[in-house]
Formats: sequence, structure tokens, C-alpha cells
Amino acid sequence: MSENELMFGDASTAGSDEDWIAPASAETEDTALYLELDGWEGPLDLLLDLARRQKVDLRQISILSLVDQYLDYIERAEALKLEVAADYLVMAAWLAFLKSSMLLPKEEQEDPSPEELALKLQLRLQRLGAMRESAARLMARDRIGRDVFVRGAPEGLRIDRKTQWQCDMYALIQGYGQVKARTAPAIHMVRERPVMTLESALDRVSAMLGVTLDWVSLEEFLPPHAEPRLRKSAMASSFVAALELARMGKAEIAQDKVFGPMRLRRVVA
Amino acid sequence: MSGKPDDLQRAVEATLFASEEAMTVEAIAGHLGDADVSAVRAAVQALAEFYQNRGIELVERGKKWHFQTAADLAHLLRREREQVRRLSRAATEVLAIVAYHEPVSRAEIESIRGVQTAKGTLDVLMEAGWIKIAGRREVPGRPVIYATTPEFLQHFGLSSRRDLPGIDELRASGLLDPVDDAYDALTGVEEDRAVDEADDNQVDTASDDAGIDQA
Amino acid sequence: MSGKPDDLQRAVEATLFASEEAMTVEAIAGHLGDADVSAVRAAVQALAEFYQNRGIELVERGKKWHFQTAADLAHLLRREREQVRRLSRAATEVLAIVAYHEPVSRAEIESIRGVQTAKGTLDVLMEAGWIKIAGRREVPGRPVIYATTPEFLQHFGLSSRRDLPGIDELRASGLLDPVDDAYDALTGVEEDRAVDEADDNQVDTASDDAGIDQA
Repeated sequence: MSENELMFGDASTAGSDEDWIAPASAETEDTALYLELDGWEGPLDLLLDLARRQKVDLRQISILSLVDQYLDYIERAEALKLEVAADYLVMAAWLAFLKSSMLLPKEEQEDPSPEELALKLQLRLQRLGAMRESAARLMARDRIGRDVFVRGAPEGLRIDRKTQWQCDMYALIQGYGQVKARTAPAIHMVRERPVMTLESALDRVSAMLGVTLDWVSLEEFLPPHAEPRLRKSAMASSFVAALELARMGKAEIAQDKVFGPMRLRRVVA
Repeated sequence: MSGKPDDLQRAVEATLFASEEAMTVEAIAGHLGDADVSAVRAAVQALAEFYQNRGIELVERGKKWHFQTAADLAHLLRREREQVRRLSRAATEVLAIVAYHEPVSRAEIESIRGVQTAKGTLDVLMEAGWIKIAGRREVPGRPVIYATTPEFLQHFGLSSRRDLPGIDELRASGLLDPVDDAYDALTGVEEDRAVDEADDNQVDTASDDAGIDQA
Repeated sequence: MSGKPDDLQRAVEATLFASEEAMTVEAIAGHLGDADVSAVRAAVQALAEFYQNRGIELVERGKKWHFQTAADLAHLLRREREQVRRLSRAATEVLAIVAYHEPVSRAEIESIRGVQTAKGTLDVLMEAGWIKIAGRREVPGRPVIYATTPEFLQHFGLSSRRDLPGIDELRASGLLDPVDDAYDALTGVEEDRAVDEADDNQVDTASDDAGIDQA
């Protein structure tokens, strides 16, 4: 570690503890320390506090003696039958391990080395210490509503937006046209169409069947020169007529395959 | 009045600035830990003089002092900003209905439009200055009726409402074509399209022999 | 700075005085009907100078300007009722960590503090309007990252984050770097460190005595 570093003082001297609901560090006595058991925010916080008790720059603390203090603290807390949270115990176990590794001869050491672990712990403590210090300095600044005040009764600035509406003649009459068009009654005209009624189809089909005994395809019953729409109507009516005749036992129907041509033959009574 | 204010003046200045209410000289003195009232009075006077002709001023109202924006700058507190906006389609339709049918109630507008009309739509048109409330209709409920304004005529370049194109003119220009005209045109039935738009239950299902379904 | 303020100065003064919120120069110019921004800036500067040493002063916080009472008058103005929310120690520390390290994830905050951060702690700071979610870090898990807000600067009287107490020293001494980086710097690549800190443009103060307050 380099010699010349920045030094960070004890947070308690940096002022403004008043912002803290629960001051963490008991200032002096060990007894106070124990009473403040709930005052620490985790093991690192406690370690930082213990380190500060060494009254030296955080970069020069003795990790070994810090470990001893921490373990001592936890032991005594347990002796007082205070409930010690798990994370404090985990830290205690880790520190105990760190301490024993630091005391071991060099050769038997593993990676990471205890020196590395110790240095990193120190670095963590420095960082936490720095932030704690910064927090205190931040809280000590001139704060609005505490040290400085903004205007008590500002008039306030208001911007009234006034809208200039735009619409032109075309849009207006188009709008009216749309209303009229939308709400105009819909008129449905069913136009007269050429159709062949079922009756006439029945007459027509049975008359034609009477002429021959052969199979006749359905198409042949349709009026030969009919315009397409009439032809369609005739097809439908003739089909129904064929079914009707079959039902009455006057005709039989044959179809070789689905959608294939349909044939009709008179049944001789 | 220039130069640096003395401590008392600074304290009075800050106190009046931060106060939520106007304060009497006595209240200021009390607030400042029982400062001498006449000294505070002098400080207040000095400040009032100092702030003359600035953007803010220290004024006395009924023995109470407070800071306020200089009277001639009051317009800065409330600025108006104009923005140009196109009338929405709904508003345009309502305006057109009022123009063609005035005076007309909201219920009538809705029945002509075939849709409900938001209250805000009429408000917008009134804000624009194009329609106004023209009384009440003497029917049960006495609904408010609306009519157009002279500004409306002016904006749309009309000398009177009679200048509005009539229904026939609208139709001639295609503005009355319903949407499904396109369909009719495609299916080839245009020669005698619904001439009568009065009521719709006169559909005459002409052909009686249409039935396949009578077997 | 004495004599009569010009019209623009008066207008700027009145606007800032009446405003309920701090305003940027651009916002002031906009409010004044698109006044020239650089002229407004000059007027703001002139006013700030003019109000120096008075009971109220014009200050800049995160590019926004507002009037407030002079800090040295705090003892006179502090009311019986405290207007400032009291922060828990945890919240105080988390706020400092966010401010000095921003943007920073919750995991990073926790690694500095060595404890889990209660959900409520960040909420309190966000509710106060001092920190906000500033996106996500593009690492596995895409953690949310936090940063301070303009209101934070305003509340704590900081013109910008560079005004954070001691931030330059903390940076220079590597105390804002993660432990692992600091370890590497100490044990191996010490001389490269200053170069790595690309983001702080301050001269390597390297001072041994830069100590903020030595124990």
C-alpha cells in the first residue's frame, strides 16, 4: 500500500448525525457497543465502526486486530445471550478463517492469498467509510426547506392555451354530406328476376319423363335457350322437382359419383 | 438606494420572501426574535423603496407587507398562447347540422347524426365562436337549442345561411353518395337508386314468385 | 450592478419570482414569448450577480434557476415545523452511493454497503424525487440502474454533480472504483490507474493532503 493517502475522518465528527434515525456508532464504551447491537447495518458496518475505534487512517488499520475485535464482540454478544443475526456469524467464521490463514506459514497458503483477502476487506471498508462520510456531508448541505427557503407564496405561471379552430367551407358541407349519407335510410330493392317455380318445374320434369323410358340427365330438363339466371333457377327447381318425384315413387335418380351428372328415369307403375 | 443591505434588511427580505402570507411589521419583528419594531419598519420601507421599478415589488396592503410581481408585468403570470387546430370530424359534422337545421337541440343533432354527441364537441364550437345557445325549445324538458353566429358566417365567407348549398347541390356534387353506392355501381343497378330518402319501410319486395321455398 | 434593470431583466426577475418551479434559461425565454435565449441568459446572470449578498439570491441547480433565501439566514428562518423529511441512515447512505457512483445498480449499492437494501429504501428516495430509474445495465440479468434527479441537485444546493462534496478527491483516490479494480491498481498496474479513470477530467490532484477532514 502506498503511504500517502487521503484520510477520512470519523463520520461522527463530520456532523449531521441528526439525519440518521438510528445513529449506528456508539461513541466510546464497550458497554454502549453492546447496547447498540441493532444499530449496525450488517457486519461490514460493524467492522467499519470497530476499525474507526483504532483511531487511525482506514488504510493503516490492522486487519488482525480488527478480526480479533470483531470475534470478541460476537463472542461477548453471544455470551450475553443476544441473538446474533446469521450474516454476522458468517462474517465471524470467515474472519476466523482469514486470521488462521494469515498466521499460517507462507508456503501452505492457497489462492487467493490471505493478504489479498485482507487487503480487499480493507478496501471495502475504505469505500464504505468514504460513502458514509459523503452522505454526512451531503446531509449537512444547505437544504431547501431546512436551511434555505423558496418563495412561500409564488403567484405561479400559467399559460392559457387559446385554440384557434380551423374549418373551411368544403369540410363543412362534406361533413353534412357524410351525415346525410350515413343516416340515409338504406333501401333494398329486390328486383324481379326470371325464375322457374317449383310447380312449373314439377310439371315440366314429369311431362318430359313421360316421353321416354331412358335415363335422362338433369340438364336436359332445363329450358334450352334460357338466360343464365333463369337457367340457374330452373336447375334448382328441377332438382327439387326430381327429388319430389322420386319421393312420390314416380322417378328414380342415379348419380355415379359425388358431384357427378345426375340422371333421371321414369318408374313404370 | 443601492449598495449592500444591512443585516436586518436582509433578514426582513428573506422573511417576507419565504412567508406564505403577507406580514405586519410586528409579525416580522416577532419572527426575527423580537427585533426592534421601528427598526424593522425602517427596513421594510427601505426595501420597498429599493424594489421600486424592479420586476418584483414590496407592497403594503392593510398594514401587511408582501412581495409581488410588479403590477405592469402581471401579464407575464398568465400568458396566452394561440394554437391553430383543425376542427375534428365530429365537430365539423355537428357544426354543419347546426348550420343546416338551426335552431336545433342536442337530441336533434344526435338523431340527425345517428350517434351520440359528446358535450365537449358543442363546447369546442362555442369556444370557436361559431355556435351559440339560442334559447330553449318549449317542449317537455325545455332543451337548449343552438344556432350559428355571425362569426360563423364570416369565417365561412357566407353572407347568410341561405348561401349554404342545398341538398340537391350536395347530391349533384356527389357529397351525398352513400358508401355502398360503389357496390351498386359494380353490380349494375344504378338507374333508379333510392330517390326517396324519407323513410325506409316502404321496401317493396316486388316479385312474389321468387320462392324456391314454397315446396 | 446597480441602477435600473432593463425590461428583459425585470421580466426575467418577475418570471422566476412568480414561478413555482425552477426554470431553465430556455424555459424562461419560452415563457417570455420566445425571447432571445442568450439575452435571457445574460439577464439571468446579471440578476444572479445583483442579488448576491442580499437576503434572497438567485441560484442555478442542474441548469435550472430559482430564487431562495440566503443560506446564512437559516437560523432566522428555520421554522418550528421542519419541512424536510428525515431520512433513515440506510436511505442517506444509499442516496450518497447513487449520487457518487451513478448510474448504479442495486447489487452495486449492496456490495458497497455489505448489506441487502430494503425495498423501501429506494422507494423512499424515489418518492422524494431524488433518485430515479435510469434504465438497465446491459449485462446478464439486465439490472435496473439508478441515478439522481435535478430535484436532488436542487434540494441539496448543488449546481451540478461535480459540486458533490469531495467527489474529485474520491475519484482521484480511487475510492469510487470497485474493490477489485482498486486491488489490481494497488498490487500490479498502479501506474496505469490514472489513465483508466477516463471519466474524470480533473487533473491528477494526487495530493496527499487533499484530505477532506483528517482524523
